[in-house]
Amino acid sequence: MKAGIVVFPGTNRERDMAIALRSVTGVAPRMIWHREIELPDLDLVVLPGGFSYGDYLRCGAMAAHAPIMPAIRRFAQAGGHILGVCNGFQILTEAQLLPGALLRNASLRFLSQDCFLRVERNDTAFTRHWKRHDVFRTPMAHGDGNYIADQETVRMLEGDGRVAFRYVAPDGRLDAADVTLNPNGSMGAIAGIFSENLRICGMMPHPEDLVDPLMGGEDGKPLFTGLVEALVG
Amino acid sequence: MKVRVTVMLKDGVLDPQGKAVEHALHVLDFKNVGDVRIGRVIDLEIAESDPARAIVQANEMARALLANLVIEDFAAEVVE
Amino acid sequence: MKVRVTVMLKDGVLDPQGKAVEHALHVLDFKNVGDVRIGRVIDLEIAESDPARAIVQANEMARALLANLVIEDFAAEVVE
Amino acid sequence: MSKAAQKPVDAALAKEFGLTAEEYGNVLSIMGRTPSLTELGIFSVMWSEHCSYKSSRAYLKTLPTKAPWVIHGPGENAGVVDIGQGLAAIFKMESHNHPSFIEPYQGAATGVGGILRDVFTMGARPVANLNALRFGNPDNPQTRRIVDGVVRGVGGYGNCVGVPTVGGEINFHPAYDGNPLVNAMTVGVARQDRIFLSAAAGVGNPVIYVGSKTGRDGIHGATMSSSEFDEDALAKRPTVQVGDPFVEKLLIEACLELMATDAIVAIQDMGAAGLTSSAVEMAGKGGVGIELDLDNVPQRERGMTAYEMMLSESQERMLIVIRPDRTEQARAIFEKWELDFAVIGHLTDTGRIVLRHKGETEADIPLAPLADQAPVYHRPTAPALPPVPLEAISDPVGIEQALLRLIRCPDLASREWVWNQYDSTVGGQTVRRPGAADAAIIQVEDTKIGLAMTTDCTPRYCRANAKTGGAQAVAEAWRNITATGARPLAVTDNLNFGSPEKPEVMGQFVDAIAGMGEACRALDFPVVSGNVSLYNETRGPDGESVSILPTPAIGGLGVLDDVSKAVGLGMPDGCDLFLIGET
Ligand SMILES: Nc1ncnc2c1ncn2[C@@H]1O[C@H](COP(=O)(O)OP(=O)(O)O)[C@@H](O)[C@H]1O
Repeated sequence: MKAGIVVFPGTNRERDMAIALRSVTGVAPRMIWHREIELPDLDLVVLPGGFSYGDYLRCGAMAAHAPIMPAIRRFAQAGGHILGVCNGFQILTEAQLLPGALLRNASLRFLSQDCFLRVERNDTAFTRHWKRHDVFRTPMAHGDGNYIADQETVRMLEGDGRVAFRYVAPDGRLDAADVTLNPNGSMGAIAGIFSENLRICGMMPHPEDLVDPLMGGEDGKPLFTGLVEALVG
Repeated sequence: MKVRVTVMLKDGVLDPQGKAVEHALHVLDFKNVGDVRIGRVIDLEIAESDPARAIVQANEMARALLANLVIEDFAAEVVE
Repeated sequence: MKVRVTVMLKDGVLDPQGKAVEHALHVLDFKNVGDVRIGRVIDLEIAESDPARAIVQANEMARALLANLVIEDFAAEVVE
Repeated sequence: MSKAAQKPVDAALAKEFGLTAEEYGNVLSIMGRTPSLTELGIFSVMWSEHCSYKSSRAYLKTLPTKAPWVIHGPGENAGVVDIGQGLAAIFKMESHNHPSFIEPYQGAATGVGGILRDVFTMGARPVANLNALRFGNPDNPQTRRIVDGVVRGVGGYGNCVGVPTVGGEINFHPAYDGNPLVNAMTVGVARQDRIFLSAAAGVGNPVIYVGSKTGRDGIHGATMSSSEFDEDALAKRPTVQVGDPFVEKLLIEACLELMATDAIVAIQDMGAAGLTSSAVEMAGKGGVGIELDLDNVPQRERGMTAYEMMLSESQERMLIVIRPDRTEQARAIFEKWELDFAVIGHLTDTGRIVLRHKGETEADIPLAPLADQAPVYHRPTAPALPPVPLEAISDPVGIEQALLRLIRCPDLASREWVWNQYDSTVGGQTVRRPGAADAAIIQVEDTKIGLAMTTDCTPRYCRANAKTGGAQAVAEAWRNITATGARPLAVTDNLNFGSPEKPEVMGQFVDAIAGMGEACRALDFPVVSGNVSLYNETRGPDGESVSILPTPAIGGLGVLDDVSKAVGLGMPDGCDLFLIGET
């Protein structure tokens, strides 16, 4: 799988993502500087986590206008696969490649902790190595992960099955009103969503930080092995 | 010319920060305070002598970057 | 009565946000923009019919909580 | 223009700048004339407690600093130890106590920024942050504000730069009510053949300024952090500096990119006393002279004077001496990262620092006497106060209730609320997060090497007996590292005490160092870097000056050759429990 990781000023989880991708593909992904205006030949573009432009103004707002973004838009239009994690998810919403927005966590605090995600469907490149409603553990680390969209958008996301992951209890129980289960206060406990063609996925938590037993487990790994299988075929 | 762009969350979008401040003001015994909403101001120095044109430019900047129209409204006014 | 408290960094205090936004606006080709400073607005609904008294109370709230006087200045005005 | 600029330079102004009559006499004899305002400012910050260690230097020298695995001990920006496979760990701890009382968020944030720079200045990629925090009585409403701001500030900066915060400690005691302690530690990793030092060399080599622009922030921060803290602090408020972790992140990447080449001769961050201390130290250590043209300093504000530029503590700035033929290569790197870059001077063979601004010579000071004749004090010491007598141990509540009470007490309660606000996993190398082991463990990327790290000190032990308390802090750090399976290597320290002009505080200081030294020697656990923070005092209700508890915070570092062998706290099922040592 030919993967590329986009690096903006202030991106800080590009190395984590590179390690995770390398561990499943055996090759180091391409690092793509935000000032490039063309993408190389890729199967997957990743927008990693971090604080692009310091998260100033709004998280992801300035990165969404970076010189590389038109190329990413073209890649998306051509049906390319894009994964946006944390700040990458925020950038995708600011660029309107995904609907909705991410507000300050309801607690108004940065939250760095493990959370549990329920896989809402497994017929996508991102989720094929899980079963539907599988629950997996993953670290999260963000101050602005509170997913919000207008009613119409939420209805569409739910109706079209575009919710990728939800925050749940370890046993899969869903309760969006419970802050211990839905720590940032997201609507419908939404932790990740898909684009209409299911080829763009944005999510707040960091599966890339849980792909090695030494770091506490491999719970995040199916995302990456699934992508390799789907995109290399 | 200085133009101030004020960006507020749209009505209906929950403003947890505003709620927290409201609560803190009550704790501090400011009983008269009702609803609190928090927003952002961006003061722009614009090299432009015509106020109307300055506002047009500020509006463009707001739509392009300063506000996220999915969740926010904005208003621009000349302040100096 | 609605009172708007505007909180800005004092002159001379580094405004990292403003600087980053200024840079981004230039990249977006808004060449006319000079200095950008970013602040906060807090809209307070105050149960008070006398504007002068509402302002006095808003000033007190600003000093007590809304502004960090070490690095910020504030101003209050009645908006509705 | 600053108010001070209009006053004549004389003994009275020198006193306002924190120089004693005798120190000012030395300035006059070194200069052979009345110094200019800028020159007086330079002497005042270089001879401040913060920069000159005038009360502590004589005692710090007694600490053991050597071991076969120590590559650089105290004297550089941070300590450097060998961790195997040609790699080195570079680490240090530093305080930002006084600023954190005035503005907790920015004080703590810029504290983290400062210690990060000390470490990446030497060529290391920072891989972990820790922090040691002491706050006042939890029932004091001020404490709540300060805890909240400090924790947000530590997280706000560390999370943004993308360095995981993996450990630390927190204590509460009324003695810290008006003077919290914020000690931040950074650990970085570098190749041993790519370690950068601060001694300038090569007459004619250009001196380069990179990072953020200079503003009027924090002028006289170094003297403030050394002078007794009281109500006047409020009047000094505008000296607060605001940090920009985004720029720091760019600075880390840009510096590391330049460091991968052989362009740099010497490099130093602009910390306390900014351009003054970095220029003076680099040239002084290298035994060369330095000439700066202040017109070229990137400035954020209009009309800055030479005095203001030299004393500014604007954050996120570095000074670099570079090979002349590499200047353009360096410029390209810093421009790529969208940072300011300016050639502001060059090295000379005069042994003097010369500053020019707008066609005038604003300062011309011989460097050797500025360093060599810096004051050293052997301040009077008095035996420590007798320990507070322990009450006879009674058991009024029963063991169960006693246990519950202990678990509830602020010094023992869970710190999860704190560490959950710190990104502890960024980097993808965190083997043991906060709460998972006695020391945090980070894997060195692309190797099997693990680094174990911890901060420790029990101030009330030190209050009871400073020598035993100092030794205990070292021993606890050593035990915490050992308990993970790591081999303890070395320590950094942050010696937080009250006013050294109080003989009993000076006594505590001297005793604590003696205890630390003894423990370090016994454990083969040398001190490779550190920081001293004195004058941690507040005015009590009746006007008397109250000192904090003696707080020699120890930051320990150890290495695991095979990080997969690391041991944590969690007890697997079906194990036996052993107690080792006498109870
Ligand atoms: N300020 C802090 N920042 C990050 N982690 C902290 C902080 N204070 C405490 N911790 C973490 O909380 C855990 C418990 O702390 P402490 O009670 O001091 O442990 P110990 O007594 O084992 O040294 C440790 O993992 C420690 O690293």
